[in-house]
Amino acid sequence: MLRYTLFRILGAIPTLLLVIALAFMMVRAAPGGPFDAEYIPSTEVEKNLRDAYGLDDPLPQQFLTYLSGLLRGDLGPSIRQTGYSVAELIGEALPYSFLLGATAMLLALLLGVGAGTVAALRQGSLLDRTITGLSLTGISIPVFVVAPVLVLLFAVKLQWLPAGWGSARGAATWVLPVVTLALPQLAYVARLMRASMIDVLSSDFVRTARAQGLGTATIVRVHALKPAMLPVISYLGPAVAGILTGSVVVEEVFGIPGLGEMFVRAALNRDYTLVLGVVVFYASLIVALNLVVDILYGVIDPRVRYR
Amino acid sequence: MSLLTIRGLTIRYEGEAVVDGVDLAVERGASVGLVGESGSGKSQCALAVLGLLPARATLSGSIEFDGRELIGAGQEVLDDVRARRIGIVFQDPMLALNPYLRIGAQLKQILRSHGLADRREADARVIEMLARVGLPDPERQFAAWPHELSGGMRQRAMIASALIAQPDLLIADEPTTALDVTVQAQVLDLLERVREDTALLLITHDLGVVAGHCERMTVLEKGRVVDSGSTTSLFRSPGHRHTRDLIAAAPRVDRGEPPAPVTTGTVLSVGNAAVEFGDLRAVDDVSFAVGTGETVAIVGESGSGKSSLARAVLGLLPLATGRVVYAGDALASVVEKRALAVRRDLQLVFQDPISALDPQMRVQRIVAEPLVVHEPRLDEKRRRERVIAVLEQVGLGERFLRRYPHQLSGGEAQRVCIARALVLEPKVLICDEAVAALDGSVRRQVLGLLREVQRETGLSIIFISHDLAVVRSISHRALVMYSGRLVELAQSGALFEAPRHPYTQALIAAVPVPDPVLAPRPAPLPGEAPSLVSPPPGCAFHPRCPLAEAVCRAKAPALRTVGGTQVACHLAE
Amino acid sequence: MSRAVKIPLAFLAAVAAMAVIGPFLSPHEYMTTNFDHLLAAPGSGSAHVFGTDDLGRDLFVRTMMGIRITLTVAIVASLVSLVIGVAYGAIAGFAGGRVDAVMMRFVDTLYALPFIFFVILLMVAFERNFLLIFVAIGAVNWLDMARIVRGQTLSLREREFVAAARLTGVSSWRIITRHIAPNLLGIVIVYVTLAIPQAILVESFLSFLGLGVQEPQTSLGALVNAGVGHMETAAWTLLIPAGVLALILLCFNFLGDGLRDQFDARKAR
Amino acid sequence: MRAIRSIAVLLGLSLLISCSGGADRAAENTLHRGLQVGPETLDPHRSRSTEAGEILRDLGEGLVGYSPAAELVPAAAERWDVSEDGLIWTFHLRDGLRWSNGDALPAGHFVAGMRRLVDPATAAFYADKLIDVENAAAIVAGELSPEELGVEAPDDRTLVVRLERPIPYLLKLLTHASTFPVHPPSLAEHGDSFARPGRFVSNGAYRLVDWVPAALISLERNEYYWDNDTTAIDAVNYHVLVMSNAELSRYRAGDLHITASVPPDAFQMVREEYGDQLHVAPRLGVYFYGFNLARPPFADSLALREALSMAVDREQLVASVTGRGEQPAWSWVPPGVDNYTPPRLGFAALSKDERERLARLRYKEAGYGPDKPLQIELRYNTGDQHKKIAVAVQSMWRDVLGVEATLVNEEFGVLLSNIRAAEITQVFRSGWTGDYNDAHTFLDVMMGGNASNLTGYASEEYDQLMRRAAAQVDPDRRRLYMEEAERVMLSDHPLIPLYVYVNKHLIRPEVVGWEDNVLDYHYSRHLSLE
Repeated sequence: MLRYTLFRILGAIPTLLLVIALAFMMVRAAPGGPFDAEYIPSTEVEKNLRDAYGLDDPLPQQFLTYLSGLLRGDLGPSIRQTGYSVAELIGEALPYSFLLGATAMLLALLLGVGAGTVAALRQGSLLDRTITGLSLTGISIPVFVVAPVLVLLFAVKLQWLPAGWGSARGAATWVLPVVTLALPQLAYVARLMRASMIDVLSSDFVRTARAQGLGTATIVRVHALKPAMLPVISYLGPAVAGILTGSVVVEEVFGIPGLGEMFVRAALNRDYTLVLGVVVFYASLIVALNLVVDILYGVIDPRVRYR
Repeated sequence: MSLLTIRGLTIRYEGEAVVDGVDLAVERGASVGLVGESGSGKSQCALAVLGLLPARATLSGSIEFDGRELIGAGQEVLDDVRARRIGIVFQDPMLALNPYLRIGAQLKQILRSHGLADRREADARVIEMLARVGLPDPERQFAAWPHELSGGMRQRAMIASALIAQPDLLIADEPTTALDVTVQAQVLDLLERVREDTALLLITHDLGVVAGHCERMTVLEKGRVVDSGSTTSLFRSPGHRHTRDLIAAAPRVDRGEPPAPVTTGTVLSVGNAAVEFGDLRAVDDVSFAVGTGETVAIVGESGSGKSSLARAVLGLLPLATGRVVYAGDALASVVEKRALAVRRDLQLVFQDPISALDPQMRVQRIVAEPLVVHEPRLDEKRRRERVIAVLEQVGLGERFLRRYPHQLSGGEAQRVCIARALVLEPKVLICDEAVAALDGSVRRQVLGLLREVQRETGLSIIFISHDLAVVRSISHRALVMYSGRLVELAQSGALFEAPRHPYTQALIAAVPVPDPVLAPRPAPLPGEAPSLVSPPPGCAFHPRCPLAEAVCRAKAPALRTVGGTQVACHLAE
Repeated sequence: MSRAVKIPLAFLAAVAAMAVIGPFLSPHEYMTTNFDHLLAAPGSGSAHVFGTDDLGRDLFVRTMMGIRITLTVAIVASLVSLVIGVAYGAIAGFAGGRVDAVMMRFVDTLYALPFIFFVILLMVAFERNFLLIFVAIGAVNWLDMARIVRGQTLSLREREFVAAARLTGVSSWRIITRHIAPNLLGIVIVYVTLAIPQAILVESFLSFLGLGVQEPQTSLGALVNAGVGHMETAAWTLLIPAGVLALILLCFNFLGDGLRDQFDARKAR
Repeated sequence: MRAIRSIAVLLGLSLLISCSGGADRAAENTLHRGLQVGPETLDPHRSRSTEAGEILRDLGEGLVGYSPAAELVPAAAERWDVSEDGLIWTFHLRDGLRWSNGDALPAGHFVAGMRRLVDPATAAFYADKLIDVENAAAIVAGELSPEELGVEAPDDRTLVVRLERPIPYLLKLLTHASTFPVHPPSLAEHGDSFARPGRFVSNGAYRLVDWVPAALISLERNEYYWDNDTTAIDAVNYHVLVMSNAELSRYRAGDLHITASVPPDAFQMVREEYGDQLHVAPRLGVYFYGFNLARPPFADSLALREALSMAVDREQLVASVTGRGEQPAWSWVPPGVDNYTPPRLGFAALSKDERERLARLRYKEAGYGPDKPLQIELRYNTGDQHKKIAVAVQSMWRDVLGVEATLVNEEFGVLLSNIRAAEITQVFRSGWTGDYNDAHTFLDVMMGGNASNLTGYASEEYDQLMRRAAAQVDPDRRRLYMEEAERVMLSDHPLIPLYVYVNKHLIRPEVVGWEDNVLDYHYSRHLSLE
């Protein structure tokens, strides 16, 4: 397994190179530059600004400079956020994004797996229909609608919860953002879980377990849960992508200083190094996550072997 | 009072009865067989006893177990009866065991759930049970995953799980159907031995199994009981036409006259064929020939390489070494490189007729497709006539033209497959387990059809089968394979009456005979076929061979002729 | 066809038909502003059934316009992913062996791209043209399609009816077109049906970022995003397009589920 | 099962972290202000955005400052003299000026700050601010060393600035963050990243205690500030809220005292519900549509430009589309600039119908009509408000003239680079906000060759008038030249002024001391909480 992990990490290098090259080309192909404003300084000043970041060097040279920096673990200075390095900025934003994303993901997994299982056990019942209906609704309303509606209701009208981050109410601040972000994933996980649990419950080995008089709770816990979780585990990859997209919206609406919002700003501001830095970071994260998913898969399914 | 009494059991799905008024009783300690073809409702009865039918099934009648009514009983009653009072063994242990849970954990859970053992005791009890069902090294099997066990071992573990709570009744639903014949004999032996005073309800389509292992039997046809009584008396004088048909249709390995040998020119020959999958040698140095109008059977258990050999002959799998000669010409190894004229002469019929038919095509297109390729100038009308003609030849009519594969029964689908193969009027037909998926009576019809076509057209047939009884009834000559190698090749008569190779002898002896007077016969062989990745040195059969000597362990035997039979054994004479 | 397929299909057909015919039934045009009727409330008595937006434009006509564009974007995006994905997956699956391994390795590589970032970059970098939205969204989705088709092709290739066809001398091309492609159809249709709502959501996300379709044209996502601002004062500007959007998403999801069930059922038989 | 348990533990843990993360910052006397964009830096010399400028007015201080009503008042300098020819300024610093760490702040630190601004190595965005100071231009161009800058400190409390030409608005420039002093030890220790919490030594009424980029900037009272005694508020939190709707929600939920803006969509609702808390005041900024004067159809067609300008119903636009109290713009320099009365567009006095009639006439004159409608692209950058205005103008042009305008929405950087390339743009949106309260900040932009002159307007007559104005020391004569210059420029119609920006804030009743002003400068030290 160690060899497999190493092999996979090595295999990720060309992936990352491709990602960096693509991102580099795209961000540099974009018209405009990092110093755009309605006030345009004189050409001398603009040249000084560009020189400070080596932006007038030939592009291939800039790319190589960036790569050699990357090899040393240096993501470069942020062009827009003067006086900060990209690594520092990611370091600042990451805890918020991680807290938001991980909590939302956990919430979605816990409740989604629970709701899906319950629905599968009571297939066709009112409860099942309710869960199915709610989860379908959950994936049918965009996050950017859900977020302001929740804010209006719980923060502005009822005043139960803070309207966003940065106010002084601690954990409560996170309730709305996390719930908003978790909702569509929760709905999706519940749907997946329901379908796979129904599948597993109708499998022969569950019939065997029933024939052994194990009782529903034991059957679900001992026999059915693990295999039924497999599709959910496969979904972790796409779910992270979904969380990423959702977090851009959630971070903007709730004023959370996370990575998603930072990326959008960086792209709009042509903060070349920051754009690249965030892309590199997320690509590495996804590669790592896929590896974790594959390993988890192997942990649950003993028939999977790593080569 | 009987242990289990079923009265007037009726099971309906959407109003349609699949089990209709079944009466059945099992006494304490007795063994009862429940016999029927597929779809006769026998498994439904078993599931009904344990309350395992899906919710959409509606039940009526009565199932009384040890004085308790089980129909309509609450979940608690059922959970109490299950495992502790009634254990069950299902057909396919690969599916019936949880692949995500270690063997030991699955068995332990039964004890724990029924409060039969505490945490410490449970492990010991499970290991002891695994030992009782003959699993070697039970401590290791305790921690093994189901997929790490061979088919026979898995079924032993399944039996262990059914008996671990010491039930009063064991229901075995086709417990050996998924197993090889030599392993089947072992498992049936085991069931007999290990159940002690537990009553047995054995559900099977195989009359041989019932004849050897059940005191009483009940015969089902389309959900109704047609015959019931002691096994010996029913076999002697079947009460119902259906029982009589079943017994008559059951092929027998111990008697019957194989077709007379034919002496014609060779149409197809295979020389020193080998097939490899990576490091694994599935077929190793096999040679044989087929004469015009002759049926040659290739017999072996799963993994013996018989299907790989057939596919290599057809060019669907590449030959690693060796050659195939047809009509005097050596054929290319890959089917795409063979001349069209050759390809129309060699045709194949598959084991699973449903999988062999494109689900998106109607019967007419399926059967016509070979004509489109080989006789493209045929006009629509003539082509249709040819299709109808061949469908009639295989016992189907024009009305099947518009049907889709899923609208056909198993037998009909296999006839369509045969029609597709025959429409080009081939010279050699290869049947790969072509009747294995069919019920007794249908099987007999299909075999009859093949014989008839052969008689009419002089077709040569290579008949691949694991079922020796079927082989005896159809083949002129037969060759036996073991672990990728040819071990014996003889005229059918000689092979069945005087088998030379110890494996052939055991194979024949292992087939259950549908005659309670002759049965039961003890399992002739221990163990299972070896892994092809690391075959044993010397003769591949030596670890299981009752006669093995030092030379067998050291040196692989060459094929030699002993009394008109080719046999690969150091000891044969 | 089962009810689970018919009902959502009927709804979608009705919505699509309405989007095509609707604008002709209304006296208003989607781009005509009317500063005397800003944010007019909907109602049967009013001249504007769905009310007007903050420039006095008729919301009924604009919603119909939005449906057209949203559906077009989503369907074309899904078709892009379908064409790329099916071609790629079928080639990999049918070729098998080393070709397959290399091609799938490439797909795995692309999976590591944080795609939404790339879509944003694309939108930022190039002039906001309509075609690009299709291509961008299609480019996000084709990977899944390729994987599914490839898996399916691999297993179909091993099916015995393909062996039968090979044996008889049916050409590879004919095997692909006559045997493999028709059998892929079911899963491809199911997948496309489920990919469409994904594409719709991506489009609406881009609209949220202001990177969507060009005014005065509009999409459901853009309408919903505009409506969020008037949530309290003119709720209909949010509720109507959001309702239509949710309805369309629901229908596609139902349809996909229904088709899959039907497809599974046929396979099981 | 174990997996689920560990998930639950993780969930609990993350909740715990989040509790500690939201530490209690709501000390009683804390002012919470909204901010639309996070500052890119708090380094006074490298800062660029108005948001950075806003925070730096709290953190730092120049020689001169503003009163609550945005009138010039002495700040670090208590008084100053200017030579007769307006070229030599002498500033006298207050006694006992201190940095926020207690270090003394001598005049030399101001010199160091200004030298740092023009030093090419600093790469300061606003290096041009002091371009009229002796040798500044050569230093920026890298031809002289920063030490040659015409700024010196003869003693710790005196600062002399020598100019190359008289600039009446010098005092206004010296309020800007780019002319703030620098604390040399911090710069030496931390280099360009000294402007961070825990490092930043500042000289304003507040000091930096915390900064979460793109989210929150926390300031606390600077005990060493010379006017600390009159500073009422102990701490200031700036909350970055990119979406103005989100900012409004936060205000309504009671999290903010002052918002940076009010979302247009909710303006009506806000006015009804929070009427007395809503502050709307004109601002020194104009929203305009520029023509690309380098390419047809606008290059040589004054009539066409005038027709398009006339066809826009500005009253309708501000009443129905922008709707937040904006004023129609009839000139380039907005009303309210000190010592300046902007001339108005010729047709400003006409009625709507007359304007439209005249517009059609001029349109026809330019060679267009129903048979040959003008087909153009109108480019605007991403933004709901820009979009609404573009749609409205598009429909006005269509209704009045039959112009077929296509809307092209581009992201800001894309639009700007297209405008600067002057190849494909025809009509484009832009805006200009004055940096200080002087007409020069507007009029200078329209000089030929000015980098910010987006239309490419170049008029010899205009440039001449502007040069003459620049040579004047007498404010009234300077004013006359500038007004004449603008009149010339307006009649050339290089752009369509649409409306004058307004400042929009929601301010809680407990905030005392707020005065609306055209610059929208509001020092936190002038405010207090009741």
